[in-house]
Amino acid sequence: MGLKAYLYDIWEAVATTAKGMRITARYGVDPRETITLQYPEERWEPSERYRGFLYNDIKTCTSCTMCVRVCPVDCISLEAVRGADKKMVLASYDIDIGRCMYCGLCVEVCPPKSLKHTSGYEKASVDRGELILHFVHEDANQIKARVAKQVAEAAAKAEAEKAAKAVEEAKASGPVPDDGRNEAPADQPASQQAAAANPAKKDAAEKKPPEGAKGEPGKPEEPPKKGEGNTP
Amino acid sequence: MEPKEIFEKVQARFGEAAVELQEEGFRPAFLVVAPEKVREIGRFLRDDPAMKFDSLMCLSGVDYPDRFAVAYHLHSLAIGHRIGVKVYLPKEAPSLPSVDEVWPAANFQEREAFDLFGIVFEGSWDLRRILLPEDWEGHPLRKDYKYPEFYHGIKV
Amino acid sequence: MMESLAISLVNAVPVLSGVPLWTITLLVMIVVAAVVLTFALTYAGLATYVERKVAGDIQARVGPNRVGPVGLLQFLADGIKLLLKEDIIPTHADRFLFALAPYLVFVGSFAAFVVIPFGMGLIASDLNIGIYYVMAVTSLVVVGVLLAGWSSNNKWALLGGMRCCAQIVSYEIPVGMALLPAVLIAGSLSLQDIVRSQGGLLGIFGWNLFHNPFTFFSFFLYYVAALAETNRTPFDIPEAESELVSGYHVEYSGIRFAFFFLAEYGDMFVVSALATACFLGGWHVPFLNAKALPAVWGNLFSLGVFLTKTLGLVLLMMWVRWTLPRLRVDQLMRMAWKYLVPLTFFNLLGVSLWLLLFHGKGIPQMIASLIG
Amino acid sequence: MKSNAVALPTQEMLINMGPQHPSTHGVLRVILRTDGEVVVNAKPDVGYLHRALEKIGERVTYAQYMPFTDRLDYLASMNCNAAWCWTVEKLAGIEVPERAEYIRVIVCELNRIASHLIAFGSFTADMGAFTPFLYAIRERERINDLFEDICGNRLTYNYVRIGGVSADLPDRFLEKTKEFLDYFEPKVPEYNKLISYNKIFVHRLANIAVATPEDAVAYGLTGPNLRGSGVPFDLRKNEPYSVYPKFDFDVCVGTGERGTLGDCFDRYMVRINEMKESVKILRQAIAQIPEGPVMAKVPRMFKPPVGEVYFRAENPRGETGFYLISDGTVNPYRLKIRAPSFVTMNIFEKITKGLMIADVVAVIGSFDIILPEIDR
Repeated sequence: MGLKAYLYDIWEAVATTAKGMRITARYGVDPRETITLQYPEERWEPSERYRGFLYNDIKTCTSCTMCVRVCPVDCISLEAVRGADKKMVLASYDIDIGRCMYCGLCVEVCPPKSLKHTSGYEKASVDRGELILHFVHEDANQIKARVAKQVAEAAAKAEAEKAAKAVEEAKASGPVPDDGRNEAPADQPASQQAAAANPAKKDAAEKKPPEGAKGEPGKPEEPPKKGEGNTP
Repeated sequence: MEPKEIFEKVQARFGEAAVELQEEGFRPAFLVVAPEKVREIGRFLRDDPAMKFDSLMCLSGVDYPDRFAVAYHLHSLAIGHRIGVKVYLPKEAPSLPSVDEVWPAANFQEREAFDLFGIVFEGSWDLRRILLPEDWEGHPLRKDYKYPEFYHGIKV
Repeated sequence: MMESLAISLVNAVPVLSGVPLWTITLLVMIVVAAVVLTFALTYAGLATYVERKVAGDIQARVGPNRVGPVGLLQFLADGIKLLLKEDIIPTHADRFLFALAPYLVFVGSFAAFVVIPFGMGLIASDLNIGIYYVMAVTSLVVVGVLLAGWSSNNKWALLGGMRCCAQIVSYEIPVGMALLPAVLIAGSLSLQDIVRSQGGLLGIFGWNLFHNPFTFFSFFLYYVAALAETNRTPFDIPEAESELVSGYHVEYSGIRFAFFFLAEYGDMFVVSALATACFLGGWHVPFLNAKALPAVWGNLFSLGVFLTKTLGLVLLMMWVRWTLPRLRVDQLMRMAWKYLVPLTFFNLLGVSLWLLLFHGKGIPQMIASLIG
Repeated sequence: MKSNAVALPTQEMLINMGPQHPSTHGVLRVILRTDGEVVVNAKPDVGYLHRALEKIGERVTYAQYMPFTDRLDYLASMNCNAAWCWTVEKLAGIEVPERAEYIRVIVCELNRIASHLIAFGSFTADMGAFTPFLYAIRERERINDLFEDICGNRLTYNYVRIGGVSADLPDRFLEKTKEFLDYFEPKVPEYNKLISYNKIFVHRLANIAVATPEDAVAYGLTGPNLRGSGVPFDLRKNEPYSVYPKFDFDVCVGTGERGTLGDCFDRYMVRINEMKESVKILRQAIAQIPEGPVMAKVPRMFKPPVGEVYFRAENPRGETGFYLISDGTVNPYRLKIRAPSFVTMNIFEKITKGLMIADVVAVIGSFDIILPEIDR
């Protein structure tokens, strides 16, 4: 290693170090460079497309379970009961944001656009239970009971009208033979739950979806059978 | 070089070891080869001046309904064309000679195919499970794979 | 020095004269030692705060600013945290050596504070073998580090310990050689004499730095070798976070870890103080003569000047740390034996020839004698 | 002077570097058999982050698999998203509108810059210089802001869809990108002055772990690692896909400027130069982006035709290839992901023989491997 290379080594070491130190000095001296955000005082306002925690507007939600099916990690659980006027009444709608990965597929696929991302990102909590957002504040069973009662009344009222009508017809047209049009009761008995509710959730009657109770890790029974692919 | 010409070249050289050429519905086309001749055909494909498939892009195990398969995707840096080589294996004891002398890039991917499918690569440098722990039973990517209840007492 | 202080104390407070002289000197020594130690510890604490502030500033971020007014009490918070933290000793560690190691390292680095010439009269004890004493004491750190590395029964720590002792031992030589020119010029090992020899000539030109080109060059050699001796980047091989996880003090936690931490900053101060004393004229200030001021003010003023120079060098160390990457162990050794040792020897030869030829006068002195 | 000292019987040390180690870029465990500091044998042991992405691929529908491709290489998830979409579009023959392809190229190149910044930052931090890491992260935060404006997320974007992109560019996005490019362009030469040509840095990387061009090709190195060994192969140029042919940029190749060809320094410099090239591509893409729809007509329960396809895209870490077999149902039948870092690890054992422990760290950093991609 010749003397020239030896000295060049030393010179190069000193020169490159000095160049580097000039840059760090410039940053050191220049106060404008600091970019840290003092979190609690200065808050970070997310952009308007920010995918924070989910929010479902119950009134516009038609409980069509599209979001339940599209979610890759099944963190949305929904229970709906068919009301007297054949519209679905939402018994319970929970999103487990502990499992949710904020991919936004559910918001994209929701037909009535009731499911939206809020810009919230501060929900650290000690107990996992708090991470489950309940959007229906009433207890599921009460709703079901109330709806069942309404359906029963509607059925009873329809029954009474039919009986009254039948009696009039019998009076007006005498013993006309029955034309076999004995209408089935207005609709199924209220207790039978809507088929549309996610089959995987049928056994999850209690409030908190069981944590990984299913054998397969994160795999629902199986995606909707081939035939039922399209929206109900 | 077109897949058809490659197929003829290999068929001319190895006779019935080159079973068929899968073209339609396959991009890139697949050259189906007999399992025991894989290493020689691989070396031929790599060393033949007209083809020079020097880089193994991807080696994957596949669990077809009736049989296993190992799919090699080859690419030639010098010439720029691509070809697939597929080997069908019986369901019970799938095994075929390893190609890691021909393409050293195959070693990890062979270990992965062994680990997740149970396909044995004879003559490989060190065929061990790569992704799963050494004493894991079963091969997860098989269609008939049942999730074990416990692993060393830990609930799976 | 202690006796004179003790005697002046006795004259000031006659009631003490009944007590035998040696107890008073002992008492005075303890007081002085306590003063120096508290200074050293507070300095070390503040240095950690300043280092994190400087690092933050350089890296476009803010250093600690939550604890205390501008984050000033951060080092207290760290200290208390380390005190309260659980002090884990690994199961198969060699318990006695594991406990002993931090004390050795701590003593090794803080014992050198005794000899540092803080001001005109302000020196803990003016040993006439000042520099020799410092060299001896700082090599105690090597023993401590090796013990720490071996006793914590961890492969990473062992590697870190080995690397560190190889590094410190092989950089002792260039450090020693680079300090010798100052000793040659002053003709004495005592740091006070070295500093006094740099007085005069408008304060600034008396410094050894400008004495002759060889001493000028040996200041930089000394500084680089000293960087290596205190395990600072680019020579922080022993506790290389990214390779050895964190070297010899990987298994230490709580107050034991604090000892290692304080020792590192203590070393930094000692090394910079030596550089100031030997090359930058200690407490001599340009264009002003400290003796001219009345007694007490003179001491304080010289203390202030000495501290600014030393802390300036410490800041330079911090600035270097956040710019340069880390050397590999064999490159470190190569640099020590192939670059620093030959250069320092050549330098020493140059200085001694210079003193022989110009019988002890430097360039500034010669110019002054020409003009004067 | 032949040393006649009896060779001291040294004992080899077996060290576990990982899976929890500050500089293995994830949960990689390297079983180091060392003789003192010199590595006798370094055997990588992977699989600590295995999430069976390929098994999940057989259970979810094509659209549902998109968020999983984010987790494949989370430092370049836009590139993985786009690669998955290009594969499915190649299989099903879907025609993607022009504007969507341009948006894909823009986000892919922005993500390439972000990924190379992380590679540069963590590599210099492994070598001991902590400051460049902070500067790199500061630049990357600005790219994350841009991504947050487009798709709402800062790391796992899930933005690209089969047949286009999920949402059009927000207003003022192109200006903000231009501002970023003007801000970023002078930064790269500054990094070079600060650290790339620093004597210690060069000394640590030159002539370390040299991969000859033949070895690089044989062991399946791809992307910057392959180009670092002097092989000018870039998928965007040699096998153009999407709208890449419309842009002119040159392929950065290692030149062995500070040591032999194919050493750690070359791989590092290829990534630095590639950042400049990406800026060039972005400027052209912003200039030429046409108006128009951003999403082709794709049924929600999308069923591709039966068939097998293999597509590979140029990701920041190398070639990410998707071998997709579809049986006409809603779920893929078999999905093999060819991860560049996984195949790069083949050469690890051969290349680290005889190096020192500090160099093993340099090799990991120079190959820029990332563990979620290795373990899938």
